[in-house]
Amino acid sequence: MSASASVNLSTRIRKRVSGGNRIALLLLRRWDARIAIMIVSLLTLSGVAPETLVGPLQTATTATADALLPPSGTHLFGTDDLGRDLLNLTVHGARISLVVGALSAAITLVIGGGIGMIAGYRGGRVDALLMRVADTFLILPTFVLALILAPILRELIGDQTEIFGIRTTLLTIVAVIGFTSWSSTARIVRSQTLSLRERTFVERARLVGLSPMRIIARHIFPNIRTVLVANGIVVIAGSILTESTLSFIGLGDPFQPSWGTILGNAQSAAAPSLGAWWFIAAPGCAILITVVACTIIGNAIDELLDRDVRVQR
Amino acid sequence: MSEQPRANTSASAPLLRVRGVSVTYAAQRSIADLLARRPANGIVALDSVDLDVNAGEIVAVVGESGSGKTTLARVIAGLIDADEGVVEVEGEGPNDWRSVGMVFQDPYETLDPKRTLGEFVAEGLEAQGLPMDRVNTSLEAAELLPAAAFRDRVPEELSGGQRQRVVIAGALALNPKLVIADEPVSMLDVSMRAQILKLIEQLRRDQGIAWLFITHDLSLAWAISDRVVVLYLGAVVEEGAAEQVLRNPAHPYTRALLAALPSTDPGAASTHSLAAGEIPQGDTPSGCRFRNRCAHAVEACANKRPPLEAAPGGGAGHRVACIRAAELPPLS
Amino acid sequence: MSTAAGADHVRQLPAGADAASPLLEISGLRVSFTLSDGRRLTAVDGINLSVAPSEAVGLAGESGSGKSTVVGAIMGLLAPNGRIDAGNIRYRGLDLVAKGAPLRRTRWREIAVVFQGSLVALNPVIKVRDQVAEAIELRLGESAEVAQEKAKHLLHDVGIPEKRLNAYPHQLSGGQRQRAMLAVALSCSPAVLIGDEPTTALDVIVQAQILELLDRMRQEYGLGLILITHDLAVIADMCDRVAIMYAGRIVESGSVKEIFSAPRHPYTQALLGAAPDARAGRRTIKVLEGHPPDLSALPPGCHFAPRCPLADARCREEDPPTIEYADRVTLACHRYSLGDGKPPTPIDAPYPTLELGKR
Amino acid sequence: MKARRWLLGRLGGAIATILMVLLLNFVLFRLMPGSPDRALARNPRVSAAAMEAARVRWGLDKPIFPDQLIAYVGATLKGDFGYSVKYGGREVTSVIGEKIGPTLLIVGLGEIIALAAGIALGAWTGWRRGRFGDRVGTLGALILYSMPYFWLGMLLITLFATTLGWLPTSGISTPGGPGGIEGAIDLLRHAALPIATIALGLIGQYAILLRSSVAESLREGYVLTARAKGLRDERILRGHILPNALLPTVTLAALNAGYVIGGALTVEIVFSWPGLGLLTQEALQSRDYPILQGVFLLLSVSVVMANLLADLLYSRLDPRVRHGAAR
Repeated sequence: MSASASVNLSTRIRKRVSGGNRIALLLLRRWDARIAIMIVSLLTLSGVAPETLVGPLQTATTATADALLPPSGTHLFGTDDLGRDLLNLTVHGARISLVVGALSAAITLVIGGGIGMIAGYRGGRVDALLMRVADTFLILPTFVLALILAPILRELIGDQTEIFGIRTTLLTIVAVIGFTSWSSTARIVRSQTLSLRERTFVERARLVGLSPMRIIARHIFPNIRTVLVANGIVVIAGSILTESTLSFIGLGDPFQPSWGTILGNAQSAAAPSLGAWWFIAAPGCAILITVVACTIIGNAIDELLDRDVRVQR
Repeated sequence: MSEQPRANTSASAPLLRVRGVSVTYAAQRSIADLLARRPANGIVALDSVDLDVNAGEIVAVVGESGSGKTTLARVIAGLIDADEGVVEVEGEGPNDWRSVGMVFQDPYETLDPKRTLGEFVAEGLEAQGLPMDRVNTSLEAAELLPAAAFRDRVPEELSGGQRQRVVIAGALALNPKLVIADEPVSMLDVSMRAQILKLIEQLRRDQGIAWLFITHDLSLAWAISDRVVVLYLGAVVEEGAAEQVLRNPAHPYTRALLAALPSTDPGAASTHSLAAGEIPQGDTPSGCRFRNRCAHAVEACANKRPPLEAAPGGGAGHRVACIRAAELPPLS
Repeated sequence: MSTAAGADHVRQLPAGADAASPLLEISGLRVSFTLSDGRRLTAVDGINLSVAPSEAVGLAGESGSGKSTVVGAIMGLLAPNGRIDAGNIRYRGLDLVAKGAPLRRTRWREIAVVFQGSLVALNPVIKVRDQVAEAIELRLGESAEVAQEKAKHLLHDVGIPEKRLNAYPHQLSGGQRQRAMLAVALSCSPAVLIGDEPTTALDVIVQAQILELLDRMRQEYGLGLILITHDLAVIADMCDRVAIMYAGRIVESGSVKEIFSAPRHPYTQALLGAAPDARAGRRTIKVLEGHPPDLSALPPGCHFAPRCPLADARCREEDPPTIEYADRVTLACHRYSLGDGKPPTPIDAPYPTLELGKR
Repeated sequence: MKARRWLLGRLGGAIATILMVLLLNFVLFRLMPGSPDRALARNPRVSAAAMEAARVRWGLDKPIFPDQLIAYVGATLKGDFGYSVKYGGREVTSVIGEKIGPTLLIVGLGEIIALAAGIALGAWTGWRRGRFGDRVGTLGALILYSMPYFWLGMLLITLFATTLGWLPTSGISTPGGPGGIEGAIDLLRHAALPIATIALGLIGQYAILLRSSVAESLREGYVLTARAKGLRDERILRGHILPNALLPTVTLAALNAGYVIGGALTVEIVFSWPGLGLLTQEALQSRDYPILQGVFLLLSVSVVMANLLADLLYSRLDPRVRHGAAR
């Protein structure tokens, strides 16, 4: 096969791949995105099967080591003030942080995406009202709102029950983050919907008699799907940050520690003034790496999307 | 497609009948405006426009940007409701989609990048509950051959000219008697234009489809249409057979358009601007809306809007809205 | 008052320039771009072009023919992935391509540009008067007051009303913005003005106004004008000479009179016949099939061969040589040869034609 | 004229937002476990007479809607936020009042430093986009942006206070320390790390935003014109790109106010800095809802005001907004 023929074939294959998949392919070509995807996969793995990696979660009673040991051969990340192995805690923390991050991002996307599409497509008063509410949430110190909401919600629900093996304490946090962080997603989706609504293909669909629901399903949603994915990944990063902050303050579940909870323990144990840097380092780096990786993936999708749109126009 | 093209001189009612259509775009009002009871002063896009298109006829609507030509196209297509006036196709209201099709300016924007060409053409059929076998015949009629090969392709693989053919196929699927084409070739490369123009003429000849051809290009309007309607600031200032309007323009605005038209003919005189300034953006001038830019304007021009009357020395159907039309000096 | 900074101003040439040399001369210019996948694309392939004082030269071609790349090369504004591979651009004998070229001195002071779409070419948050004054102050080293005064004169000269002197770009109409852009271009009294599709976004009456203004400025300031456009009619209206570009090469060039009355290259014939012409009373259009080629995958031989009704095997294999059959009249087509020194007889390429408006 | 209309619209929006905050606060208040008087009853220092007065003032004997809502809004507008549970029945306003100063000090200085540094870093990386310096700078900005404030604070304490011993670990002043100028220096030494934490946490965000708007501006036609004019790079950046690219940063700086405050709260906890953050944590632990509501209301209103201010500034900076052209 001649060189030009094979180039031809590869372009044809590339063209057959639909938008979202092509973005995924392009993503794998960027080295920064590749590293980020590897990191997130590793974290997901440790979140799925922490026991096989580091054994069961250590508690105050099952801890065997001395308190506040610096990193060594036996305790790679050192131990905390109760003698628990920090590697064990950090790996187990991944599950809580990731689950809370993913669930609250899901809530955010459903609320924000739904409101954004309705506001953008309907326009007029519905749009004005919904965006007024969204703006309020965008401006307000939602973290402070979350701080107040979390204990109130917890007292209303009670924190002793479990749903699908997740304690309600965590579900409260998920609900609070989802409820307070949907507005920027709604804004993005609305502006996308608004510009799609003005595009000629939507106008033509109206002209030939397609119903609004069908237009949203056929033309609007497919065209914002990738934007939603990009935004969703960035939202996961934001949710993990918010979760860690809430847990740090002590609103997390002490029986299912997340990275924020561990850092909260470090603060109560005065780790910084004791110079116990390892107590702070492991969980903090876990948060940092996760957030950086998610942001890189989200931004890379966004950039590719942007270029994709530019090339097509 | 056994339908024969009808003679446009028939005494029967026109295919498209537009009477007294006016559209005002309301300026956005904030809550503060409502509280202060400020009146909504809008922008007049169309001001009592009359227009006929007969079966099998190509009528060109000519105007600069801001003349209201795109608004007119949308009103006729039913995408915008007129504030006043009547739009009828074969005596029915504007929602009779099956007899009016539309071709848009930008073929890159008209096709959804996420859908195949077959899905695009089928969209209208599906919405109207028509049989799907028209997809192939429409693609073939738009000279996208073999049709089966195009159905599963996505817009990205097509050139601008091919895309515009697909858009035309999408309009043809609904078996229209009239297609509104809003600047259908202005985004295309010079080499693609001829192909699309050829297709438009072919469809008129073979299927008797009438076209309302919206354009800013006077030469193109003159060449492709039977009749030309000149629009300025939302009102018809001159209309008539293409040849008459271009050879013997009766309105100062039409004359200015013609004088400004550059030509590749080495013998043609060079262009010059007969009109001052640009289409005003805000308020429409009182009386004749062109008077602020017109070299022939007199005081009386400000008094009332000049009616559309038979052009002095013009042929049948040549009408002009200018009180000084009879006194204009001959065009050099 | 019209020549505030105009023709009577004694031009101080930049060091190394020579008043006896041609004003602007491009020879054998080749520009290529590196694509993201590593391939190279030749956008401009060995073109020659020159302009003399007070002369207007048109450079015509479809989108993607490489005409805007020529502007980038002259001004030293090629995108970072672009590179001049070969050829010369000389301003009064001063080489603008050589390493360490004095581009910074010739830009705007000697060669200025009016870009297409002045809504984006003008800075939205700066008053147009300041945008005119900026180059006078920074490039000519005038004081702020002098620069402002000159800017006022220039804006008046291009027809911006007095009350609009302190306007921001968005407060001007499309035609006024293009006038303001012209004032910005003339601010340092350049010797060469390049118009890169300067009227493309305008309506026809406003286009005529701007073209009239450009023509007046060319005469008043003795400018060498290079007009880049896809609209041959604008060139016919404005220019003395014309060069037709296709896929990075100039296929035919010469005086407007000669080329437009007897086009020889099949592509020129197609372009001239592609649109109906109401002024000339011509409804027949030539149908040029196919698309302009992808510059990263150019056909061998004559790039136009795949669309040319006259093409034969040789056209598809060999590059056509450029012949110069009269002074500065060139043609690159295998169908024509120099012969006995007389201008070759035009051959009508048998394009399918379409007679519009025939029932 | 059009610009005034635009500003009136913004003012209306701000008022609507504040009303929504009041409504939210009211609903939260009612959602609270137990009714407000029971919350009061938990406080032994409130007398029966004061409680009865509160019941009447809050209209607890009347229906929730609309009477109680009106009563609540009326009381709030009069500056009556109720009484703190933890702080021995003191008025919420007075408790909050004495904590505002320290918070303003670190948030204000932190924000100013972050804006200056973020703009410099963003302009530099945006101008050099795609090059090595940009990649390093952007990664640095992204890392700063991704660090939780409290973690950053803990790291700074471990390094600069505990290990190097340069600065105090916590608090606002040395107990029994000197007054006067030395006292001010002591205060600054204590404030240095909290300010640095807030500044570092914010720099990343401003730098990333400004980088993207500078990089976007580089594609604009007016930059091409400026280059063609033969202007020097520095002049193009300062004279043409920044005036356009800074506009979104102004908006973000204001929009962010709420987010910054959230971060600042945890910084105060880490440094035991006696401001609103520490107060909030104490209130959370002791279920002191009136204080929490007061803090939320105060912060919300100031954030809304900050946004209004940004809109005013925006309308001064961008002539298109000033003249009411489309944004």
